[in-house]
Amino acid sequence: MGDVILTMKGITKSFPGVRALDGVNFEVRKGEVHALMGENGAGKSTLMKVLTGIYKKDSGTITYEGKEVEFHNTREAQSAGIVIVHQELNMLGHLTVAQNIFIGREFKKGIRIDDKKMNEEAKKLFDRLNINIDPTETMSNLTVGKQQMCEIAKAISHDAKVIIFDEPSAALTEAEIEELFKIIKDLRKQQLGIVYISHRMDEIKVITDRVTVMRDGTYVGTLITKDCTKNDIINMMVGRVIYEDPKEHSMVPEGAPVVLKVEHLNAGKMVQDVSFELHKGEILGFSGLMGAGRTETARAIFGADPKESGDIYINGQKVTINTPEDAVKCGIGYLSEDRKRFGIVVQKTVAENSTMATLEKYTKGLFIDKKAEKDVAQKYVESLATKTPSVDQLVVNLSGGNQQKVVIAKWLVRNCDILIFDEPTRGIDVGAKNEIYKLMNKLAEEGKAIIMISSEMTEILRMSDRIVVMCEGKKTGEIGIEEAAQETIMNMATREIG
Amino acid sequence: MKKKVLATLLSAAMVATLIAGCGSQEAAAPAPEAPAEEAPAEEAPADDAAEAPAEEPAADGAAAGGDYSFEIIVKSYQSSYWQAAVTGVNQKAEELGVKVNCTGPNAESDIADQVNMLNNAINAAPNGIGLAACDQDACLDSLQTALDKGIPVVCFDSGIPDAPDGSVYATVATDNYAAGATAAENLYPALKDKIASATAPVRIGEVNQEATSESITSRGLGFIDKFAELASADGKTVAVIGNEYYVNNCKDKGDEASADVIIEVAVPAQTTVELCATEASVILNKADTIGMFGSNQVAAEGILTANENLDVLGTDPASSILAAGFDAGSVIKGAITSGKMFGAVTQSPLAMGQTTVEILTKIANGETVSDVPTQGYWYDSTNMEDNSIAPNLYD
Amino acid sequence: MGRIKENPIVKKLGFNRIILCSVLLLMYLLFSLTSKNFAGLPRILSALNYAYFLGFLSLGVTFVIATGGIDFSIGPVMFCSALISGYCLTSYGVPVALSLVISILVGTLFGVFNGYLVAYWSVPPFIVSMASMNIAKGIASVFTKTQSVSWPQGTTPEGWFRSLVKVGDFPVGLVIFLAFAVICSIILNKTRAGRYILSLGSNKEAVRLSGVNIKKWEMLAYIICGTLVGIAAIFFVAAYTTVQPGYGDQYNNEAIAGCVMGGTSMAGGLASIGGTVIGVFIIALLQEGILALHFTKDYQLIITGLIVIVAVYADVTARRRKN
Amino acid sequence: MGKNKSVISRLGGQKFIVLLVVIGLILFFSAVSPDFRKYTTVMSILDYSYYIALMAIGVTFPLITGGVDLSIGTGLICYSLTGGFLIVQKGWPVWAGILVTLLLSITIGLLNGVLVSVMDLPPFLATLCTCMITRGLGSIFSKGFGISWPTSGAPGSWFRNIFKITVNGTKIPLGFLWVLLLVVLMAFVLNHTKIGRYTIAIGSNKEATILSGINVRFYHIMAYVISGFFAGLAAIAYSAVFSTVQPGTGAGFELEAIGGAIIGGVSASGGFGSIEGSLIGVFVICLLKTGLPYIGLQANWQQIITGLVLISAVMVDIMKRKKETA
Repeated sequence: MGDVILTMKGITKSFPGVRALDGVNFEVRKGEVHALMGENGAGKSTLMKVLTGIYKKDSGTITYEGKEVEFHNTREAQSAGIVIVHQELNMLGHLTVAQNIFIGREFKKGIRIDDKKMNEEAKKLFDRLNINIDPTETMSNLTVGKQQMCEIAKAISHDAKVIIFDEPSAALTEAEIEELFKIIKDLRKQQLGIVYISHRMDEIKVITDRVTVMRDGTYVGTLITKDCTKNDIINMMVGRVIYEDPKEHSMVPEGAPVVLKVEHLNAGKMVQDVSFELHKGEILGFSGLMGAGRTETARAIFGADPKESGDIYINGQKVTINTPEDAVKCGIGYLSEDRKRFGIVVQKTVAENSTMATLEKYTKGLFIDKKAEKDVAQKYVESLATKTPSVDQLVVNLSGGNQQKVVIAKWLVRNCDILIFDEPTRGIDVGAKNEIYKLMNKLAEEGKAIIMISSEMTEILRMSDRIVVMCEGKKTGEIGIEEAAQETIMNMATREIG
Repeated sequence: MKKKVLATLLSAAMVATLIAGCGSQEAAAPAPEAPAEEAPAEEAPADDAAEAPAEEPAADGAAAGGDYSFEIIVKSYQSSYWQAAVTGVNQKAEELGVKVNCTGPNAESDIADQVNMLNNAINAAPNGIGLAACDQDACLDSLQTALDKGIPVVCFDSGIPDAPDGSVYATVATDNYAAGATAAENLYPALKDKIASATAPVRIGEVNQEATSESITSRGLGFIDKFAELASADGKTVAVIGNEYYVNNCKDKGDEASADVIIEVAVPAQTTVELCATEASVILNKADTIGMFGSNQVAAEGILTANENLDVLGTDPASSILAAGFDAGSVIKGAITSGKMFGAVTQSPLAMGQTTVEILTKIANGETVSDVPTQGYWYDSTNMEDNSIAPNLYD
Repeated sequence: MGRIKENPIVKKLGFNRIILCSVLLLMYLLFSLTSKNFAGLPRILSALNYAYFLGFLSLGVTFVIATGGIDFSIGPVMFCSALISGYCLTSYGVPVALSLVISILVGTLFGVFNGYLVAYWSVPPFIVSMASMNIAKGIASVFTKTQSVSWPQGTTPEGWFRSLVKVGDFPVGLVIFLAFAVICSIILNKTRAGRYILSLGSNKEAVRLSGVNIKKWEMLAYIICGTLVGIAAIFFVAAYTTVQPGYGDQYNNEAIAGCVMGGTSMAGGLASIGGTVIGVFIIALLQEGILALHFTKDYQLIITGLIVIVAVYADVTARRRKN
Repeated sequence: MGKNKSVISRLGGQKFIVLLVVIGLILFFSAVSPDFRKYTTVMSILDYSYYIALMAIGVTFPLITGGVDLSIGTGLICYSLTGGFLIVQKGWPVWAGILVTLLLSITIGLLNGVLVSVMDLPPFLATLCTCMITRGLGSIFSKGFGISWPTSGAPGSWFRNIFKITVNGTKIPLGFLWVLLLVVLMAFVLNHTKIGRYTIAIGSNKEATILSGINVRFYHIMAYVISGFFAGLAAIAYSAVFSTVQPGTGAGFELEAIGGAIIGGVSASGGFGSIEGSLIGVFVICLLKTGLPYIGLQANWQQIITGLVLISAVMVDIMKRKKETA
């Protein structure tokens, strides 16, 4: 660890009605990876936005390379060498990789943009990072992981001295995270200061040197990573202890009936000849790398995407599912990985979202029975402990975890027996995550059958009764929780198929 | 509600007052002699004006109409034809010292807009309304209202045959059928030899901007019928093809297969120059076309626009296609001077506008008036400077 | 300001709608003061004539915009409905009542056509309305043999349909229009159709993944629009008698403006029938007032444009502040 | 399948298909009507195409940003009326009139840009409003009257020669050359300059573009200024080709230009499109408008067929994409 390159002292920032940051301190040294942790809403992103000039601070000082500075926009911060790699990928899907990397500072020949030189420079960057990406490829054709690499390359190309990673691993698979860590370690060696924002405890332990924890807009403390335990950090974050231990054995009672059977399902390249069974009261984990075809399988089962062949049996009966409408009639509910896009209607209230899949039941004659609707929504708000002032609240105003609960309520109102949770805890903070886990366990106990797709190994190991592993559109393994270990699953997920 | 009724009564009273001819423009108070409950007097125009009737409004206008106000509604402002009419209206108004307010929709197809304007004009309670109706039927209800309120209406350019009795005091309009025939009468002699000597059928094109308004359709049919009549008199058979309306409503549509002369009628989808031009260029492009007729300014200009590319129009029947137009305007006048267009029929919108104001003033003065037919005059490069023609050739 | 907005009555009615209403009243006052003879029933009746058909168009297009779509064919389709039914009436001797039904049917058919292409074929609404605009004009013109059609006058026995607009000086049309507005409002806010139409305007994919047949509901929005356009045609001819083939597009913008002025979001998902009604009244009153002040219609277009800009800008900033 | 697809997509995907449609239409009309095969017909079609093509080139930019510009049609008429009014009624020299026409068009473009980019209004609405405003302004500037720019042969008619000159009695469609040059120029601007690059970036992901430190406001406004400026150029083309400019018209022109652009492959949701494609798309529309009369169809049938062809052109593309994703 080298000298201090960046110091933020007593940063305060208020929004109308909210004090988002209150006297926060933070420092970064050259050649360190400094984790910034805290639950959602703790103020991590706000702090970084103040640093990079997106927000203007109310008070406090920022000292960078020995001088007090204040950036007015990202551009100023960039040219000074402070670059942010965003949580939500900032890609311009229609442009090429090189065009994305050099957006805003294109090389020019006269008024013409010199794309050739940009491609060469991009290639050089990738070589430096040991990444193999074609700079002329259109961005939207890359996998999420590769897109992330491009973001990093972009950050480095700014001659960055401080790089901020905002939840870089959220969308990455384990293998891709490995690669990311390699790059980060490399950057650390080059004496860059790195800020690493993440929810994932295990990553923090692996990659960071120090951890600064924030809670409710205030600074809680800074620890040396190797001298503290996971629980120390978590305690600082939430003030209570959370254990993340793997499940020991299956909770499914012997002889539980098969509620869903999928045979030889085919749907494009991403779903090839997938077969599996799901029992009553079971949580079936779907593991695999990003792009292994898990979400595609779920969507094909649910009728959201067309399938080419394959049979689906529900409670032993063969069913035809061509649209989500058919699937819902068969008692299947699907909680998408991308709530904002596929899960909730943000401009509608909690009550209206809760009955979205069941509205015909809450229609009296021609009209919607708003009272019954509110009553049932209220019931699930209570039973799921959704934090909302009332069922008339617009969903857009809820936090991620509570939005997820509204989506769950939607399917519970429908009384679905089979629930597909696709990345149920993505973007949800630790406390809320735990609640979701509890809820899933409770649902399974009540006899619901659950498919859980997850890219987080700990989540898979903690929740599943049985695990299906997919790789490149094919099912490559199926193991009970008893035999499951990270290494075996990883092995299956990366298995080359002849 | 009470207030509205009162307001209605008040305005009715006001109208009555004004018509009674006291000449007071003060909107503030109804004249005492007109009790509020008095029904709008239908017989009002018959009432003798309090003011002495002017002998010759045209000669001695300033004395006559000092305080009259008239609403003039034209069909549109699209072509310079209407500009000339409005100029005529304004000239005369100034001369007579009356107030006029000219309005009109943007396009002749904006029928609803014009009805709104007419209703509005009626609500403004003028001494009279001059109306060039876009549509013969759409205004009938409003005319009834005008009649009920005792506001005299003078139609110009186009008549309204079904108007409620007594609402339209006079019509200042051209016999469009005859005007269309005039074009045929002048175009045919020039083409006569060519038609007579032709071995294969020849084609005459006609572009009409639409097939709905009375003035355009009458002109179109007038031309077709006259041309056919003249050709048959010379022993040629004639067939009419193209737009259904014109084909079905001309005197004899003939048989295309056996005809010596084919009259092809084109109507664009909308009354815009570029669509008229497209339709015209198709006909001009046909090898057997020898003559063209555009039945109003927009259509005639469409033909000229199409000719910009084709360059087939001229005045020599042997080597070019002869085109006849309708109305004037700088484009058509220029084309006639330069020999691109054979000739055109002009009306006298300027005089029409003047006459309309004159008649309205007469009515307000309590004089009896009658219809004034105006004429269509043929003009070509030879007579454009004539005293009888030149004043009618507006820009 | 903030306190006014929190007032329960204001909240219920919607702050923007109250402002719009005040604009409407102020405009009326202004015109009454500046133009003689403006105050009074005849002007109101004349403004209402314009408001009826425009109002039905606006109500219709509100449903389409609520789904996040757009319909540019409403004006031409209205003319097409009026022309086809009117031609049946005048040339084939079809009874008036039946002709009115035909008019609504034609509008509905176009709604089905538009809706089917948008919902089941995912053709962009913009292209669909452009195509159906051309088709509507063409069909109307072919059917009527390029003739304009004049509906019977009020004085004839067949003119009874005009009492839909007014009997004597009583504005029957207003009652009918408001009744339809109430029905539309109920459909939009209290039925499954409305719930799904608004929801799919906000987030189509989420609604689809809730197992809802979104195609059906999206198409329904266009069908409702078509039907209302068919009704608009009746009110158009009842007020203005004559329709001409090849036109009608001039009313698209005004209908959409009325709808948006009232707070319906172009992005879909948010719609207010009450707002639409007020918006339409503002446009109609403006049209009447501008004419009364001896300005041309051009000024009405400009002012309408400006009002929409202000209304939408206010909406946009209000929402931004909220977030 | 795989190989075929790559050939088509290398040739420009939808653009290529639409080009085939254009060629197909030309072949069909030529086969059916001998008059269509004449040189003069080509001239008429080109004459008719200039103003739509110019508008389409311009409107491609707002479309790629994910917006739209509905004001170009009525704007065209408004600019042309204003310029023409100054020339004809006020006796201004023609070049000054043209200058005013272009300046006015840029001003309205700027207004659109400010409404959309600075005031954050939905582009559809903002330009719908300016559409109404320009329609009104045009009539007010010209006092409601139609205006005829100087006719060919008259003094000051030199501007008509920009689009068409006569050499040895043959008309040369010079305008088409300009249109092609402008297409090349604007394709360069779109693909190889900052303005174009950021136009695509805004349409692709506006937030990300802002975060990249780009002055998005400026470039967003520029897209509308370009659109306005090309509407101004289209106004001059329209005045040069047609004799009289009528107030109150112009509504509907924008639909032809935008329709052409979308047929030519511009994505209705932004981020993707090409100038060449827009030009080809425009020719589908122009050919239908000018070609259908040649096969003896009355105007009303032309409209019906235009509508149906539009739908099918887009449906073919949709089916193709469905097949590809399946």
